[in-house]
Amino acid sequence: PEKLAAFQARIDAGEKIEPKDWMPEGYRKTLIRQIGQHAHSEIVGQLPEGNWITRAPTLERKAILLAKVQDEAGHGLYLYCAAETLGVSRDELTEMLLDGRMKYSSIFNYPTLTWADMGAVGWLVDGAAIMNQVPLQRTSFGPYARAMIRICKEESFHQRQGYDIMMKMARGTPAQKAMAQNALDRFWYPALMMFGPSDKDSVHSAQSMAWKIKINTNDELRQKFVDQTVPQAEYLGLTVPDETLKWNDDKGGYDFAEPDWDEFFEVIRGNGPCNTERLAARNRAWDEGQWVRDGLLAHAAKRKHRKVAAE
Amino acid sequence: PEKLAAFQARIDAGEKIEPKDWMPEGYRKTLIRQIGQHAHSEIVGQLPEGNWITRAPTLERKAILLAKVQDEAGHGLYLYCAAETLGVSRDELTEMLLDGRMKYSSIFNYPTLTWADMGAVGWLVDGAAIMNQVPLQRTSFGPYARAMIRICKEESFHQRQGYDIMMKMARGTPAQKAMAQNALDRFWYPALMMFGPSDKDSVHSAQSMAWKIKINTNDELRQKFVDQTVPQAEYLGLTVPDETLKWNDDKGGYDFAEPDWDEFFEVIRGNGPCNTERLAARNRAWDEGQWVRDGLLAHAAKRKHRKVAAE
Amino acid sequence: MGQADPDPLFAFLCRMGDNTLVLGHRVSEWCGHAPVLEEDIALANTALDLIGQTQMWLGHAGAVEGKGRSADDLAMLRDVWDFRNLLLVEQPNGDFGQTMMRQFLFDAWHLQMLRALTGSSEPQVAAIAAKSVKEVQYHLERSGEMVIGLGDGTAESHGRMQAALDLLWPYVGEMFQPDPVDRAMAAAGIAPDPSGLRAGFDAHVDAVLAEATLSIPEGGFAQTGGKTGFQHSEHLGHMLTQMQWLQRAYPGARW
Amino acid sequence: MGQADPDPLFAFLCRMGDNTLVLGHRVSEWCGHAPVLEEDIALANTALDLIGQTQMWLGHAGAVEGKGRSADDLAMLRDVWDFRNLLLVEQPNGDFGQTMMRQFLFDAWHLQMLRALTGSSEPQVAAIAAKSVKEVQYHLERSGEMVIGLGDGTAESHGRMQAALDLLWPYVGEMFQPDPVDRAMAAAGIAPDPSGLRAGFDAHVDAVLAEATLSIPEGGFAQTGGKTGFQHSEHLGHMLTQMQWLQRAYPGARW
Repeated sequence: PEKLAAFQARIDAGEKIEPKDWMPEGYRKTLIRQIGQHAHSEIVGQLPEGNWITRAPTLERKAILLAKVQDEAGHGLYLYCAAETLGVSRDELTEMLLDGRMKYSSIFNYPTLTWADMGAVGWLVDGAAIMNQVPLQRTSFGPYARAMIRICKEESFHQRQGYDIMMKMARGTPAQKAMAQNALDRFWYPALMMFGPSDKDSVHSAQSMAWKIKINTNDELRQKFVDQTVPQAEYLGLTVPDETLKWNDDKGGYDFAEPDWDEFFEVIRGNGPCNTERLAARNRAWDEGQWVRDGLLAHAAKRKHRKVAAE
Repeated sequence: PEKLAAFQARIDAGEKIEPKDWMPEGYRKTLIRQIGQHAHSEIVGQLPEGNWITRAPTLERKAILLAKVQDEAGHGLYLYCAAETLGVSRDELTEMLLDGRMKYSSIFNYPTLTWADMGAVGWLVDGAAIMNQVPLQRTSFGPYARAMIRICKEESFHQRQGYDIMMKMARGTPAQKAMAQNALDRFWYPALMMFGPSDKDSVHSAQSMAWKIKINTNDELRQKFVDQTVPQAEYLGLTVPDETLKWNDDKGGYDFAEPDWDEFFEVIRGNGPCNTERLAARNRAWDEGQWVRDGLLAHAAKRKHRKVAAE
Repeated sequence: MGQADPDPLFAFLCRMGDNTLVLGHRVSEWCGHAPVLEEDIALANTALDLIGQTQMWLGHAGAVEGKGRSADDLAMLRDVWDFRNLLLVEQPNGDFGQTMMRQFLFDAWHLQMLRALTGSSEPQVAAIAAKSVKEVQYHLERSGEMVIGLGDGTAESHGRMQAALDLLWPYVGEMFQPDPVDRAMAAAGIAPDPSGLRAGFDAHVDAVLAEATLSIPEGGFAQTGGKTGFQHSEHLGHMLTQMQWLQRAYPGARW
Repeated sequence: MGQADPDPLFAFLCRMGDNTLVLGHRVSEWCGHAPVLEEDIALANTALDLIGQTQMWLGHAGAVEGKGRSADDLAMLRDVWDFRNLLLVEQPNGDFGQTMMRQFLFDAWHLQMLRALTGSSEPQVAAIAAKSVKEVQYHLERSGEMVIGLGDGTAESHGRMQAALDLLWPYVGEMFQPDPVDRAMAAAGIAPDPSGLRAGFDAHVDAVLAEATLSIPEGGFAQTGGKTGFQHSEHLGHMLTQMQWLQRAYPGARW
């Protein structure tokens, strides 16, 4: 209890908690869950965009998209490292992803159906992700905060690339413009869901905020996202698929329709359009890679043994 | 020896040998090899054309091609049945195909690279096949002769369809015409190889001809094929890729260049462009179908058992 | 693009034709790779029937639309969002059992639908349905027998068939969910309200699955978005890259 | 179409660019599916290098041709018979071991080739080679390490790597067989006679395979037809349906 108070005091004073520092079990567990889910989201998040790498329309677009997906793998790597400082291994976390004990962001259970989706994912999904992540650069756990700083820098680059794709599409041929609108129609509400249910329905929130693992409420961030995104859509000449959307002078922000939270909970339960495929793809990669990991380990052991024998 | 003379006398008299009749072991073995190879050729022959079913340019073309490949499977079926009357099972023959003990026509080890190849295969490959098969309608073994009658009827239909594709291409856009010429360039010599090496180099020939398992020499058939095909190519406005090709008034046929027999023997040895893939595809189909065959057999046994129990 | 289908008859005809087009394509992918020779032949038969039905449905769709588009134009020159097929039929083949289960679930719906359409107030729809219904009756018999044979076969075949059913069951609900297009068709007497087909479907499917010793998974969640075109699966776009290749690469050529 | 390549320099540049284009595409197919996260990243790196090299080679090819075709035009709007890549690089990925073996065999040739090209009489060729050679040096180190690690790993990994070597070895010969294009390049001092690269290739490959405890299969048969364009494998056409889809479906659009 004394330790706990001292711990809270450090957090309140804005100090960073480091891996070797004492921390309450709840703090550790919550962080493992949160960082792990975030890492898994980066890994699974490779799939919807990876789906278009082999169909990218130009060499340059292919290179940009490939580099972006590669960055996501890199983010996964930093985050697994940050989680490992809390005493859980990457392989343990991976197994929890693969057998469904741990989750990843619901957005990656939606399909990418046209090239415009590469724009929409960058613009809306990365946009929402940044909105979530920027405050986490100030999170109380040192390795997590530092990972977020690095990640945010790259994410905002990705978001600009996504917006650039949307721009090219929205200013392109009628078919391209239609594709862009179609992508916005499909990704708008799933992007709003990325902030999680309204805070009144959200578990864990209060404690996480006290621990500075969570900095803003879900509704604050969602509002901020809408306020930022609607003018961008207008600039593109695209229509946000929400007939109730309206500027509200009093609150200095937009009024907008809630996403369909039933759909959100179905996706979380495993009933999103692509849940089965995403997990199957990751499981296949893992299972079919077993012999590779085993082979490389065996070789490393042989090499070590030979070296020892030679000494 | 008396039996042998009587057997040869029946053949010379143009009688058909039927499965229950006595026959020399050599006759039986040669027929099993020949009919088996022919059956295997129909089965493996599904693959090069099957390669374009999912890319057929119109619904009608897709239906025609699918029906054709289906006919080939049907031919395989008749021929396996004919071979089974000689005391070898379809499964035994299949295993000999899959482990490389039995061969199939070398032509199917060439790739199909454009839609025009669907034309070239029908026109040249089926054309050469018919040339080989028409005389076999008069072969001495009854079930084989009857199978060939049925098959020849369908093959000549296929050949006309192939020629029709070539015609559409040769009279089409410049790109289509170029595709047609390219297909002829690639398939001409492999089609000539389908008649086998010159008779002077061909084993088994004399005995097979005495037995009326083989009716014409390889060179006779090849000459006939060239004489029939060259005017068809001219009609299409395509150039046979043989600079030495020339009408010879004395022999009343064309002089033409021999195919590269070294290439032929390499293909037979397993070094054709697609040998590995073709056998791998058939092996995969067989191996992955094991559970299906087992399941259906088990169900049939259960059903029989239940019926018996109920009686 | 997607939601607004201004002409419900055109949309309905595309739904029928896209189902047979896409499933026919999937089935044709097996060509030369089936577990037994007889199955290669049978699968080709099914695919051929479905392609023939596609020519009728999409041909009529083009005529109804009145913009001069042929069945081939509709098949080969629309992109994903304009397709109106059920999500079920665009699912990948998987193993032979998965292909057969997909076929069985589709056939069971298809037969109910076609039977109802033989009484359509639109003569051409009734005529196409009448031509198709016997073929599909046969498809259903065959796919049902396969589901039974493999479901009630070995432990392995049973396991695979149950896995196929678990995987594909969430795509069943979409067949019976009415939407504005369906309501317009029902109001005009052109097509039945799809929800009315469920009882017949369930009766047949339950009986076959029982004989196959297979259990329908719990939870009634239904994946949707195929027949409205709002959200197909990622598989359809990959299929189109193959199916439409030649027409896209050589526009205007005749084959 | 196929055999007659009127401008040998254009043909040579297409060979270089098509190799990197096609292999880069194949490697990019792994994205998100590699056996370890680090490998996902490493494969993406290799693919990125190869795409970058493609832009240079095909960009220069278009300039040399002088018909206003860009690197993208050449990549996205030619059909199979106009591709000039080695058969090796269009072979499917297979398992991770097969991908690594293909990479290793290609890298070993590629490095020899690029080193020679740094001394090309054509300044632009020399410049592209100079930019690429360091990347490829690194590719070869990596793929060689993988071949050794997996060849000399477990019994299973050894078996898979030997199978990959047996499968791919017949595609090695094509890299070193000179043809009229090569002879014209050699005569002009633009590129080396490829047969001269074999000794360096063999020395490196033999050493790595020995350390990997793998044996080169007997029989010197070489599959050919890729770099001349006479006869590619069936795999290339399927790759193009994906790679070229958008440019074919929406001609003239800008992305």
